[in-house]
Amino acid sequence: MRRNFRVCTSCGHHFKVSGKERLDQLANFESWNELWPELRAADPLQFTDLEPYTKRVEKAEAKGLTEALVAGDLSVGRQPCVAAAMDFGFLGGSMGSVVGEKLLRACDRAAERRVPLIVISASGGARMQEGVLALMQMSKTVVGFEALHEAAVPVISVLAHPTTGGVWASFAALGDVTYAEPGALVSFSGPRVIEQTTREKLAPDFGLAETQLRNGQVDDVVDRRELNERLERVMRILSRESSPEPPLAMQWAQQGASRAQRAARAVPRMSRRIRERLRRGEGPQ
Amino acid sequence: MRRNFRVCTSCGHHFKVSGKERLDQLANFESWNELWPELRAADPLQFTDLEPYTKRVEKAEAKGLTEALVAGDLSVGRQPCVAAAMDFGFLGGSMGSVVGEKLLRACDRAAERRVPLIVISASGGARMQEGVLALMQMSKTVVGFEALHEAAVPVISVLAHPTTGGVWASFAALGDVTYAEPGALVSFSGPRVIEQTTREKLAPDFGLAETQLRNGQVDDVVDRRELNERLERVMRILSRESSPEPPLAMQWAQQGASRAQRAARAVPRMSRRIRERLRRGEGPQ
Amino acid sequence: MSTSAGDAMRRIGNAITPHEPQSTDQIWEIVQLARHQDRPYPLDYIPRLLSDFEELRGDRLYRDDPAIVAGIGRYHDMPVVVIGQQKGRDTQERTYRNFGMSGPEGYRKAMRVMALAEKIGAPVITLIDTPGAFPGADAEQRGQGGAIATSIRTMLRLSVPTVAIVVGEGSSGGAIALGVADRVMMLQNSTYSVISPEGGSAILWRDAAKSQLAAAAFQPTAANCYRWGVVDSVIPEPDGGAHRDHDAAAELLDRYLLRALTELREIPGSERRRQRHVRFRRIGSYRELALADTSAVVSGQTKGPP
Amino acid sequence: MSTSAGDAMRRIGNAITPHEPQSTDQIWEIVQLARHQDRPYPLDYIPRLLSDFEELRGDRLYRDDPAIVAGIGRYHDMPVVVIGQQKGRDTQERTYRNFGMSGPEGYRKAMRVMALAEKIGAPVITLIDTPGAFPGADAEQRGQGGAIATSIRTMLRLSVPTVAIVVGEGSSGGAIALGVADRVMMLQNSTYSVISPEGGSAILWRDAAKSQLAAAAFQPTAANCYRWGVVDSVIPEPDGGAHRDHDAAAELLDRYLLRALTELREIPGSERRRQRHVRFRRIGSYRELALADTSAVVSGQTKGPP
Ligand SMILES: [Zn+2]
Ligand SMILES: [Zn+2]
Repeated sequence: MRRNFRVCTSCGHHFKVSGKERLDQLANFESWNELWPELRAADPLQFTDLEPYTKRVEKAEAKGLTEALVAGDLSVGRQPCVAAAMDFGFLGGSMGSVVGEKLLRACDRAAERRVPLIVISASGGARMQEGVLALMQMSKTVVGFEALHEAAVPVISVLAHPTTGGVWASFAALGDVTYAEPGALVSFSGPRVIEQTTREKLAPDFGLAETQLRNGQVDDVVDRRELNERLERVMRILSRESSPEPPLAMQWAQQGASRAQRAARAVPRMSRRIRERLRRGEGPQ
Repeated sequence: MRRNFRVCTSCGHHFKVSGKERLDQLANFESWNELWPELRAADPLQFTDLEPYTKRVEKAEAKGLTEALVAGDLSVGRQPCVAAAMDFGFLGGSMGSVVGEKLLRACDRAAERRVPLIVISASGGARMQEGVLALMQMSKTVVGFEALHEAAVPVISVLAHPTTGGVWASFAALGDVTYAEPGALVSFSGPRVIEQTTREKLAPDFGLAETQLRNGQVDDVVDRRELNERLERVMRILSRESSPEPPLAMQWAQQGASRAQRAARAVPRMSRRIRERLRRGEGPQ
Repeated sequence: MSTSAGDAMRRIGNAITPHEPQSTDQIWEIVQLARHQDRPYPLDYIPRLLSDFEELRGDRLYRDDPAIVAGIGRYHDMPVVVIGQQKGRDTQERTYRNFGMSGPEGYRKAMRVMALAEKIGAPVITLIDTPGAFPGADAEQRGQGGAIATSIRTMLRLSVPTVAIVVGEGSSGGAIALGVADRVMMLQNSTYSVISPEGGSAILWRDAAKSQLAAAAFQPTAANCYRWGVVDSVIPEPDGGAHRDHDAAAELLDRYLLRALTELREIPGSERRRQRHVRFRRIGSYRELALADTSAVVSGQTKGPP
Repeated sequence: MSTSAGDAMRRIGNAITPHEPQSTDQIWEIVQLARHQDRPYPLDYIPRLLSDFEELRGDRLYRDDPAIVAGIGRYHDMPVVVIGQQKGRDTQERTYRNFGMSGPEGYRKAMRVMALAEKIGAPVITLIDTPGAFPGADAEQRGQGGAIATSIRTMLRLSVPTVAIVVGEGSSGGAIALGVADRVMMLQNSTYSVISPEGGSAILWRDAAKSQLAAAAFQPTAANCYRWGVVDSVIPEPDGGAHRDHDAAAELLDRYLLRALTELREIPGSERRRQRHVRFRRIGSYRELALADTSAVVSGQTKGPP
């Protein structure tokens, strides 16, 4: 299972993956360094619902999870990047102050290192136990994405099951490239809330990745087993030029002779002057 | 009829208005100067369909019309502006090179004078007799609107019946504020073309101003008899401050005493320190 | 920028004492006041604040969303853009305005009007009052999440002065979508929260009837939001609540708004935007363990601005 | 910038002789070649031009429109954004791609991808091949006109290098929506026109069967568009037309495109944008009468660039 990226070999179902294992997958199970594991949830509201917030956090931490977002430096194939993955196992992947702060730092780090940022989301939304401070992580994470915008550093957003609420309504929707995993629910409001509010039965494919692709909300639905390849390609495409200006002129010169002859052969109708220019490898204009 | 803005007094039907009469209306029948009447259609394609293009232009000019767009300097109420109105009577208000050039000049003039531009559209679209050069007036007029954008000068687009084709798909859709006249057809493709292509019968209210308001495409449907008032208000709102900075400070000082006392009376619960600050007219913070 | 109580105490001149006692009853009373049906809505403030107003409609994409009112107006001789969430007062208007719950078209209308503000250099004023963005299948289909996200982004990118004021109920992503401003203020009896009390109680207590309990847990009051650094000012209301005297409420709001805009206009656009980014970067409350020994809490205090 | 024939003659090095004779038959042949079902479409050029390509889908608003293909790719070691109108080769693909007739969503997808280009500083390459924007009631409802208009505006605002290439049929607003670039080129046997011959004949001759006549009247050929200053270069095609040899066609296109991008990258972004605006300002052909006597033609020549 682990080596098959937690995708069922028989039906292709995508099972949930923890944050750390996500980064293992991205790093192709090579080692990577976790960033900012020292950031931990506080309890600014001294919040208790059916259970105290601190208790919930302790339980989650006891499972060996640091928080609902794990960040690290790694390489996907040959492309170095900063990666962050949400962990649904930590309070439903909810976005509280730690998620916001870590993601902001990840953005700043990617901007500074000038490497792409990859974020894999899996979240029920804002962490209610942090009240309005959780809501404010929506704007905080978008500020992080804006830092990437200003630094011209690409960000790729990957939506795993489920990407909902304040996560989908903030950074997760703002990738330069956005992929969703097969069958992932991608929605701002939850299906139950929608059915209760509108008293309408939702279609079985409501909000699924495949539906959101048709709705123009994501670039593609990508099988997890092919994700690394796709991410690597996107990063390779968007990477800076290996050498800004020379290649063009060089290619021009190098290709001049052979290409020009092929082109000239292909275009007997073009004017003699042009044909001669092409033959001399001077280019058409 | 003329004094009633060519709106039927009994049913409110908006009849077509020529370009010049449009500017008469905007100027409240005061005098105004026509701009660039010397620009006239050429015949770059030496175009003939059922009739030569030059013949069509001659006939239209014989009616006393200069071109499908008339521009002038005028004031709507107390608000000076540059105004341009299309004339459906001139080859169906079609946009050829003269319309493009005149509108571009009108944009530049408004930008330079720093007064708003008002454009009233009534057009079947690009002027086919000028071929691809007519198509290029779409980009040309948008360049004009961009000059207004860079100069921070507002442009108000008024859509009269009909505003279709390349006019609706270029500048007419890009007003900072966009009004449509009651019953005006606002559509890129003509209803007949749509019915022929899709083999569907269109709804009777297809593309009408009222429908396009629901569709979010225009800000309001405005009766022609109220148009001047609305335009004047918009221009008044968007005009530069009469004196950039002082009024705020002055108002603050002037209003200090009386307003502060009313506020303090209204807010007995506020802290004593604040109440005292307000009483002294110092403002709350 | 969640701050310690002491920090908040040091901010002088704010009308609300940071440590007003807030019992469950008191919080619930504020929740009720924030939603009072006679409470002034944006369309009540607008004619009182502006000498001229022209409503602008439609997102230029799909439809006009009446849950958000947007337009241009003249405020103390300045052109301004005002965007407000409008719940509707009577049943008919509430239905028309969908109880102030906007679809993506509402946020997209807001962004379109913000672009006009940016063009003409007019400040943007948002008036927040919504139980949340509309939870509907069609809203999701047309990108409710992306609409909120891009609205946040648009507000971060503006170079004109921006002020957001929570005038009633500011719940959920539907509120923050219009809340990312240079100055964020709350009316004394308004609320600002991650979710409505009803929504929160249904999810956390699995019982929609526990909304008072939820409200007490969320503590969505202006005093708390000020204490946490979520809002910069609390605007006092007339005695008994803004619904008692719309004129006086508007006058108080006017005073704070004018002061804020006067200050903001002194700052160059790029610097104002930078400060706005810094402001929203700082908000949050977390612990930072010692690097070597992740089990020891080094700093229990919340992170915040100096 | 409609120019006199002499002016065009003076431009050297263009593959097409400005005065190639163009009879009705010859024009109709070009119209047929431009629409030849084996003619290379964007998805034929893309793998030949780019070493990597990743398609991006959806407008983030309503849906994905397959009539326009958009994506990022690696072109001569540069990241580029490519946007192309894709007609579809067989019946099934044509239906899927709506014959290259885009709804507003197609143009909005294009704009979204242009925003990515602007962020990362990548040139934008558009490949134009459409009978026009889709004429449908639903497209109108969702703002077909505004989508085209804002696409034109977006292309005018970009600061990255932009090249538009008419590879097949460039008809109507659907074509210019993607045509407002620093350099505009046409393939030798492509067409660029205000409307398709069929559309034009139905309207002007009131007879859809008069399309050959309409084509002859519109003269939508590369030679004419070059003569009128609508396009900057005409890209030669392999003997007999691009459909005969996709590889050779792509290689010729590559040569012109690379040269254009190489030149454009030397110009600072703001200057490039200024020049782009100037370029599109100049296009048109009109007379200017004497001011005093509006009946006398002073200048019969068309206006154009120096
Ligand atoms: Zn299985
Ligand atoms: Zn009548």
